Amino acid sequence: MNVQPTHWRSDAMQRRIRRRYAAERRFRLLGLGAVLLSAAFLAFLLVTMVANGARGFTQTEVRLDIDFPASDLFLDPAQLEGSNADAALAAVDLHGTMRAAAERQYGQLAKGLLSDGAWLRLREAIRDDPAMLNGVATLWLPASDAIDVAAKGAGAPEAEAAYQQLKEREAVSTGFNSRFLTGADATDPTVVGIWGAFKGSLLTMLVTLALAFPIGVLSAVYLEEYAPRNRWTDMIEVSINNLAAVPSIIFGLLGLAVFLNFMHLPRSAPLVGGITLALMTMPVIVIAGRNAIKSVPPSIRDAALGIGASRVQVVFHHVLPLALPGILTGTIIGMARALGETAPLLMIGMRAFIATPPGGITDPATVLPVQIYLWSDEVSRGFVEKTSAAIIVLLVFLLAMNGIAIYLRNKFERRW
Amino acid sequence: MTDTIERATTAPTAPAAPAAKMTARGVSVFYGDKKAIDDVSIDVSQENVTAFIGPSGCGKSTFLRTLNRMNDTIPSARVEGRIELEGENIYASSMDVVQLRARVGMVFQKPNPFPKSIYENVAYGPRIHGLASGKADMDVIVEKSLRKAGLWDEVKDRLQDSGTALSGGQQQRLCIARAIAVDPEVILMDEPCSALDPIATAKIEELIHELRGRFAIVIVTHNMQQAARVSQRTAFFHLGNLVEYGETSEIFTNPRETRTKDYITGRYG
Amino acid sequence: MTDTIERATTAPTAPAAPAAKMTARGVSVFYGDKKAIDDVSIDVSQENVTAFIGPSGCGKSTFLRTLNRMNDTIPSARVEGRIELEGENIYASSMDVVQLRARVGMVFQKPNPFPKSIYENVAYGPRIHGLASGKADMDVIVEKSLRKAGLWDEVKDRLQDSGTALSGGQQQRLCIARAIAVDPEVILMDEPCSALDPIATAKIEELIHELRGRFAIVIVTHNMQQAARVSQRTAFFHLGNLVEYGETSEIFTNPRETRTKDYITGRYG
Amino acid sequence: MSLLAITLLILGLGLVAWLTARAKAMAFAGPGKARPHSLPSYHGWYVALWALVPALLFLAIWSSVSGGLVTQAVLDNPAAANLPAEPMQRASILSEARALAGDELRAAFNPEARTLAPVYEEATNRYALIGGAVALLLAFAGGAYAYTRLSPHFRARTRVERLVMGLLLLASLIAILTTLGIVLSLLFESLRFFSMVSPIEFLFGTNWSPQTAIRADQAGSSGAFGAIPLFWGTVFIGAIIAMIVAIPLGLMSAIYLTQYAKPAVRRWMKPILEVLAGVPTVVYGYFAALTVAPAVRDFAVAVGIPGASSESALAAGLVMGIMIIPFVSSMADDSIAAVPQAMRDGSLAMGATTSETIKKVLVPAALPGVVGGVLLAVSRAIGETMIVVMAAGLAANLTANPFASVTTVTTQIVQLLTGDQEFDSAKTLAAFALGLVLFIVTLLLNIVALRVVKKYREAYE
Amino acid sequence: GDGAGGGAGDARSQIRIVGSSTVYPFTTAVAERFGQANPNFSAPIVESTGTGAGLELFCAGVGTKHPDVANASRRIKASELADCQANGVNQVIEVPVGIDGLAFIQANGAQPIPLTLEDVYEAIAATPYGKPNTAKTWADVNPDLPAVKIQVYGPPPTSGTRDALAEMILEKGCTTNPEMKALKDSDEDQYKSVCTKVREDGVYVEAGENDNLLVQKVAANPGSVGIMGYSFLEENSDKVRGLTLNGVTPTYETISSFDYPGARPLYIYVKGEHISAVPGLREFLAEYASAWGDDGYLADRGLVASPADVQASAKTAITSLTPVKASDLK
Ligand SMILES: Nc1ncnc2c1ncn2[C@@H]1O[C@H](COP(=O)(O)OP(=O)(O)OP(=O)(O)O)[C@@H](O)[C@H]1O
Ligand SMILES: Nc1ncnc2c1ncn2[C@@H]1O[C@H](COP(=O)(O)OP(=O)(O)OP(=O)(O)O)[C@@H](O)[C@H]1O
Ligand SMILES: [Mg+2]
Ligand SMILES: [Mg+2]
Ligand SMILES: O=P([O-])([O-])[O-]
Repeated sequence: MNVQPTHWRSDAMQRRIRRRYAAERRFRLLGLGAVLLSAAFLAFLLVTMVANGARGFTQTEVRLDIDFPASDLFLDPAQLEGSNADAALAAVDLHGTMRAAAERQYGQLAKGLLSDGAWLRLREAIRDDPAMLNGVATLWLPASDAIDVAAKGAGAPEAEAAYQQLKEREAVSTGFNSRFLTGADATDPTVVGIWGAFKGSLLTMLVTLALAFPIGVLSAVYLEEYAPRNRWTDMIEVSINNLAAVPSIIFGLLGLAVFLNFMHLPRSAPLVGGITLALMTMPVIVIAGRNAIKSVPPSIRDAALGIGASRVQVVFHHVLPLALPGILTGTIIGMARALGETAPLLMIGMRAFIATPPGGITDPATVLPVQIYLWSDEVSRGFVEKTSAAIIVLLVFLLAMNGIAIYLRNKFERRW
Repeated sequence: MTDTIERATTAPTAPAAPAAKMTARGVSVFYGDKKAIDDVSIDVSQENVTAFIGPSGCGKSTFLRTLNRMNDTIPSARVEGRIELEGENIYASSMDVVQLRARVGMVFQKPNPFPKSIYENVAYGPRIHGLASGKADMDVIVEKSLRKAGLWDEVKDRLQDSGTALSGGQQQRLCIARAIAVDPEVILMDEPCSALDPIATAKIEELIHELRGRFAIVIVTHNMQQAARVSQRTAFFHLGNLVEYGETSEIFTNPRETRTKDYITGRYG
Repeated sequence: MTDTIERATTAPTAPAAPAAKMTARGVSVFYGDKKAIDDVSIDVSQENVTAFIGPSGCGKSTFLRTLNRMNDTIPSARVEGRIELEGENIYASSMDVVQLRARVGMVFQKPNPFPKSIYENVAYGPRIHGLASGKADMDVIVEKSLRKAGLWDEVKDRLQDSGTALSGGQQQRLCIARAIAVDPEVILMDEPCSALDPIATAKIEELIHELRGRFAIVIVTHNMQQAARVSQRTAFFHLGNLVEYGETSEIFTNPRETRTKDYITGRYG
Repeated sequence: MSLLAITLLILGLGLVAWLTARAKAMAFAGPGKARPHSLPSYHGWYVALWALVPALLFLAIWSSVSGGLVTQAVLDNPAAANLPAEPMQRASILSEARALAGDELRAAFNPEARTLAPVYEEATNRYALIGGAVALLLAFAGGAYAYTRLSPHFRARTRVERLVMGLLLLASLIAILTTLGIVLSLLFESLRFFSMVSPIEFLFGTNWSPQTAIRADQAGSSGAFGAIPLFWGTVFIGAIIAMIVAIPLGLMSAIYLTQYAKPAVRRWMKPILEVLAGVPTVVYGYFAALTVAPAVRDFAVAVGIPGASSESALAAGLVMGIMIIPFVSSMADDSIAAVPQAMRDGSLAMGATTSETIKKVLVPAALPGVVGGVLLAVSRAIGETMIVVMAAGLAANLTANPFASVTTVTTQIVQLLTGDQEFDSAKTLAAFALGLVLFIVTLLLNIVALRVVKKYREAYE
Repeated sequence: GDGAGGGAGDARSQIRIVGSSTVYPFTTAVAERFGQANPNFSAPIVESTGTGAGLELFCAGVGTKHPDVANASRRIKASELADCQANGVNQVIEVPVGIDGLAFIQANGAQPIPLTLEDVYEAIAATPYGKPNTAKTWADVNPDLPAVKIQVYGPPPTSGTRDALAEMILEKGCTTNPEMKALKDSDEDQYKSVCTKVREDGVYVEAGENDNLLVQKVAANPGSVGIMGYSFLEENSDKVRGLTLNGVTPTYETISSFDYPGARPLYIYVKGEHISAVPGLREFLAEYASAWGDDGYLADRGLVASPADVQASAKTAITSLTPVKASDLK
C-alpha cells in the first residue's frame, strides 16, 4: 500500500528504533531529574532549618552559688508567705544580688556571663522555695547569648575562651530550653519564647475559623445546590474565584483601610487579623466545599428527591454529611495557609514588640510567622537559631495540619 | 428468539380499558430550546405494567421523569401539556412536589442506596414524611417494605449494615423497598436492571410481577426481551415522539409502524 | 427478529481452515489478583472478520488489548499464555512493542482523533515510524489511507481542518485511516460503532467488508445483529471464559452452549 | 439588664415556642386524619424563628443605636454643660466616661470624665431596660402570631426552608462584599493619591523616590512616584526568573509523576512536592535571605559580575520559583489528566513511545491548560510578598542584571505602610495605588487564565 | 470616628509607645524588665516608627487611641509641639534618656573609608554646593579615599537619625564652603535644599525603620556604608565596625564627651494627660530612670549615659511632670 512495503526488520528501521528508545530514556531521566531536584530543594530547606534551629531548643546554663545571708538582699522568707510575695519580690533588687554573686564567684568572667533575664529564674526559685534565703543556694541560670553561642561552637574567640574556663570549673551545662516553648517575645535571645506568638496565632485562627468556616460552607452549599444561573450568582462565583487568587497583601490593605482606619477596630489585635485572614480563607473553603459537594454523586440527590425529600432536606440529610470530609480537608488546608500568612498581618500592625502573651482577641498580639519575620531581622547571633527554631515549630504545625488533611482525604476519598 | 416471541405472546393480556391512574395529554418537554419530547399522550393504569422502549436518546427517561416532576431539578427543562395523577394536575401550583414524589416513587438505572444502614435507607422516607409514630411503628414499616421487595430474608440479620455493601441486585431491591416504604401509588423505574447480572435481573423481573396491581408500574428498558417479559402495555418512543403505544403482545408480534418493526428487529439502536 | 436470523444465515461462509495470522493459546489475563480472562485460545485469520461478543464486563476488551499489548499501559494487568503474530511470540523480550503496535493497529470505541489537522492525524503514524521519505511521499500515504477508509472525498478539500471538527462517523473513519496508514497486518476494533448513529454505523460496516482480506480484522461488539452482519467468525465470551467460537452463522442459528443461546435470545445482558 | 441576659432570655423563649408549637403540631397527625403538610418539628421551628428573629434583630439594631442615644442623653444632662467644644476632645472624654461607667478603666485621663461616669451609667441602664422590654415584647408577639397560624395544612416546612435559603444566599453575598470592600478601599485611597500625583507619572515614570519630607522644615526626597522600576522588578523576579525555574521543573515533574512513576512513587512524591507549596512564605524569605542570597552574591563576586548585591533579583526569583513548582506541576497535572485517556491510547496504539506520545499528543493537547496554569502561577508570584520583602532590595533600579538588586511592588507597599502612619501623604497613599495596580493585574491574569483553562476543559467535556 | 460609638475596645490597660528606631532597643529592654518586675501590669507595646512619624502619632490627641510615650532620637521640633497643642496635648514631658552617636558603619572585612563631614556631604548630597552629584566612587569625592563604589544605606525622612544626619553632618559639611554659609542667611529654603537634600539616584538607599535589617545589609555587602545609631554598632561589633568621622572613632567615650561629631541626645516624650489614666505609666518611667545610669542595664545595650546633671534633671522631669515649653525649642 505504501510507496514501498514497510521493512520492519531493516537496519535503517532498527537504528531508528534504537534512537527513539534513547530519546525515550533521556526524556524519562529528565522528568526524574525534575522530581528529584524539586524534592532536593525541599530537603535542603528543611535540613538547613533543622540544622540551624535544633540549637534553638537548647540553652546553656551557668552555675551560680548565692550566699543569701551574706548578700545585701534584705528579704525575709516570712514575707514570701501568702499573697504579698510578688510585691515583696518586686521591691528588692534581685538583679543586683545576682550580679554581685556572679562577680564574687567568677571575678573577671562575670561580666557578660549571665543572661539579662536570668534574675527572673532566681525570682521564681525564691518564690518556690523561700527557705533557700536562709543559706547558700546553688542555682543554674541561663547564660548570656555570647556564652550560649560559644557553647554551641560558633562564638567569638573571647567567649570561646570564657566558655572553656567555665567548662573546666564544671560551671556550665547545655540542656533543653523549655522556656522557649513557654515564654513570650523578649529582647534577649536567651530568654525569648514563642508561646506569646503561638497564642496570638491560636486566637487569630479561632476568629478566622469561626467566620470563614460557616460562611464558606453555607455559600458553597448555596452556589452548588440552589443558586439559579443568573447575573447575580455569576457575580458571586466570579468574586469567589478571584478572591482566591488575590494576593494576600491586598487583604492587608483592605484590613488597614476598612477595619483600622474606617471601623476603628483595635490595632495589632487577633480580632482584626482573624477577620482579615477569614476573608482570605473563605474563598478557599468555598471552592473546596463546592468540589466536595459536586463529587457527591447526583444519584444520591435523585434518590432522596425521588422519595419526596425537599431540597433543603436533601442537602442537610445527605449531601453535606457526605461532603464533610472534603470540606474539612479544604478547611484545614485553608487554615494552614492562613496560619503561615505574614504580609497582611504586617499591614494591620501585628508586628509590635509584645512581651506578654495576649489574653483575648482584642489584645495586641503577634503571630508565629510575623514573629519569625521580626526575629529574622534581629542581628544577634542568638536570634538566628531562635528564628530557625520558631520555623521548626511553625512547620511542624503546618505539616501536621496538612498531614491530617491528606489523611482525611485518603480515608474518606470515595470512588462512587 | 422464537422463544422470546412466544413469551411475549403468552404474556397475560391486559384488560380492555383499565382505569387510568395517571394520564398525560399533549406533553412536550424542552431542554432550553431543544424539544426532547413532542406531544405525547399516554395513560398509565394500576393493573398493568407499562414499558417504555426506544433507541438511546429518544426521550424515555425524560418523559418518565415528568411523571413525578423529577425534571424540576434540571434548570433548563420545561414541560408543556397536562399530566394528571388521579385527576389532579401535578403541575398545578397547588400541588406540593414533595408530596407528589412520595405518591409517585422512582427507581433509577444504577442502584443508588444512601450510604447509610439498610434500615435507615428504608426508614428515611417514612421519617421525613412523618409516617411512623414511633420506633416500633417504623420497624413494622421497614420489615413490610423489605418483605414486599423480596429482600427481607436476605438482610434481616444485618439491618445495620451499610446499604452500599449489598450486591447490585440487592441494592436495586433495597431501592425498590425504599420507594415502597412511603406507600406510593405509582412506581417509575428507569432501566432498573441494566446494571445487573442475569440472576439479579430475573429477581427484579419477578418482583415487578408481584407488585403489579398494588402499584401502577412504569418501566423504561432498553432490553426488548425484558419489556416483553414484564409488561402488559408497551410504548415505543423515537426521536421524542410516541410512535406506538399498545398491548405488549401486539407491539412485539404485529407492530403497526415500520419504525417500531425496524427497531424491534435490531436494524438500529 | 426472524429477519435477523435470516441475515445471519445468509452471511458469507468462511473458508474451512484459513491460515491463522494471530494465534492465542491458553491466555489468561489478571488485573492484580483478579482474573479477567481465563485460559482462552483462539485463532485470527486474515481472510475473515472475527467478532467478539458477550455481556458487558465479560473481558472482550481485555482480551482484544492483549493482542497488541495495549494492556501494557495498565500497570496492574498481567498476561499468561502465549500469543503469536505470524509465529512470533509477541510477549517475547525480543519483540519490540512499538513495532508490534504498528503491525497490529487498533480502533477504539469512542472516535479519538488527535486534536490536530486531518492530515496530521493520518501522517502521525508514518512520521513517528519514519515510513515516508519526504513531503510528497507523505502526501501519497495520507491520500491512500484516507481513500481506503472511504473518507477521501469528504475531506480532501479540508485536510488542514481539525480532526475533531468532523462528525462522529467521519472521526471513526479517520481513526481507521490513521491505523491503516502505518500498513498494519491486523486491525483491532473495540465497539467501533457504539457511539455512532445508524447511518454512520452502516458506513463503517461497509468499510469493514471492504477491508476484509487485506487486513486481519477483529471487532468487539455488543450489538449481536452487527456481529451477524459483519463477521464470518464469532467468539462468545462470558465471565472471562471463551464459551463458544465458530462460524458466525453457526453461532447465531445453532449455538452449541445454552449460555450462548440465552445471551443471543436476550435472556440477559 | 445586660445584653447577654436579654439574649439568653429570648433564646429561652424560643425554646419554649419550639416545644409548644411542636406539641400542637403532633396533635394534627393521627389515625383517620389527613396527613399534615409538615412534620411537627418544622412547625416548632417556624414558631421559634418568629419568636427569635425579630427580637434578636431588634436587639442587634438597638445595641448599635443605643450607644448614640445614651451619648445624646448624657450630653443633654446639665453635668455635660461644661464639656469642651472641640469635638475630638469631647469625644475622648465621653468615651472615657463610658469606660469608667463600664468598669473598664481605673482612672480617667480627663477629670470631666469622672463626673460624667454616673450619668453615663444611669443612661445606659435606662436604655438597656427599654431595649430589653421591647425585645421581649417582640419575641412574645412574633411567637404568638406564628402559633395562631399553625394548622394541618400550614406549610411550615416551606417557610422554614425559605429562611434557610435566605441565610445561604446571605453567606454567599459576603464574597461580593469582600470584593467590593477591596475595590472600594483601594479605589478610594488611590483616587486621593492620584489627586496629588498624576496617573501618567505614576504608571510611566521611571523614577521612584517616595520618601518625602514629613515636616515643612525638612528636606526629604523629591517624591517621585514613577513606578516603572517597581513594575519591572516585579516582572523580573516573579514572571521571568521564578518562571524560568518553576515551569521546566514543575512541568517535567508533573509529566514524570503522571506518566512514568510507579503508583507507589507517585503516592509519596506528590504530597512531598505539595509540601513545597505549604511552606509559609516567610520561611522561604528567611531561607532566601540567609542562605541563597549570600551564596548567589559570593558566586557573582567570584566570577566577577559587576553590580552584585546581596539582595539580588536572582536569589529572590530562584526561591520564589521553587515555591511555585508545585503550583505549576499540579496545574500541569490536572491539564494532562484532563486529556482523555483515549488520546493517549490512540497514540500508543499507533506504536508511539511514551515520550513521543507526551511530546506530540499530550502536551500539545494540554497546552491551553498548562498555559492557564502558568498564568495563574505568574499572578501568584507577582503578588507574593514575604520572599521579596526579605530577600529583594529596596533600591528602585531599572536593570536586567539578575545579580543586581531590584525592588518590587509588594516590597514597596510594605515599606511605605509599616512604621509610617500618615494617612494623607502621597507616600502612604502610593501604597494603595500600587495595591490597586497589583489587584487589577492579578485579576486580569486570573480571568484570562480561568477562561483559557475553562475553554480547554470544555473541549474535552 | 465619633469616638463615642465603638465598643468596649476603647479602654486600654497597656502603655503604648511609638517612635524612634534608635531608642527602640532601650525602650523595649525597659518595657520588658518592667513587665517582668511588675506582674500586675501588662508589658507596654512598643512600635518602631521613626522619630518623626512617632511624634506625629503622639501629637494626634489625648485618649486611649493615642500613644502615651514617643521615643525620639532628636529633640521635638517647635512645629511638632505646636501640632501637639493644637490637638489638645498640652502636657508634653521631655525626658532625656542618654546619648547616642550617629555612626557610619561598614562590614568588618571591608577596606576602611576614613570620612570627613565634607566627604559625606559631597558623596550623598543631591546637589553638593549646588551642582549635580556625579560621584560614583569614594575616590571621586576625595582622592585619598579608596575607589570603592558609593553605596549608602540610611534612614528615611520619618527618622530622627535622618534629621540628625542633615543637621549634624550634611549642614556642617556644606557650610565649610563660605558661599553656602552666605546662602543660609540670604535664602534659607535654597540653603536647606542644597545642604540637606540627599541623592535619589540609587546611591543612597532608604532602608526604612529597621536598623537590624540595615546592619544585615551592610554586613552582607562589603563596600557599602550604613548610617544608624551607635548602639547597633556596639551590639554587632562582630559584623560591622564604625568609620572614623573627622578622625574620631565612635566609642562610648568619644560620644559621651561629644568629641564625636555625630553625638546627640536621645529622648522620650511622655503625655502628661495620660499619666494617671494609664495603669503603670508612672512605674514604667521610674523603671526607665533606674536603667539609664552608667551602670544601668541600658549601658550593656549600647546606651551612652548622659552627664550627671542631665540625668538628675531628667529624674525631676519624671516626678514633677513639667511640660516642655515651646520657647526652649527651635
Ligand atoms: N439535562 C439535559 N439537558 C439537555 N438535554 C438533555 C438532558 N437530558 C437529556 N437530554 C437530551 O434529551 C434527549 C432525550 O434524552 P433521554 O435521557 O430522555 O433519552 P433516553 O431515551 O432515556 O436515552 P437512554 O436510553 O440513553 O437513557 C436526548 O437527546 C438527550 O441528549
Ligand atoms: N484497568 C482495569 N483494572 C482492573 N480491572 C479491570 C480493568 N479493566 C477492566 N477490568 C475488569 O475486567 C473485566 C473485563 O473487563 P472488559 O473491559 O474487558 O469487559 P468488556 O467485555 O469489554 O465489557 P464492555 O462491554 O463493558 O466493554 C471486568 O470485570 C472489568 O471490571
Ligand atoms: Mg435514559
Ligand atoms: Mg469493552
Ligand atoms: O531613631 P530614628 O528611627 O528616628 O532614626
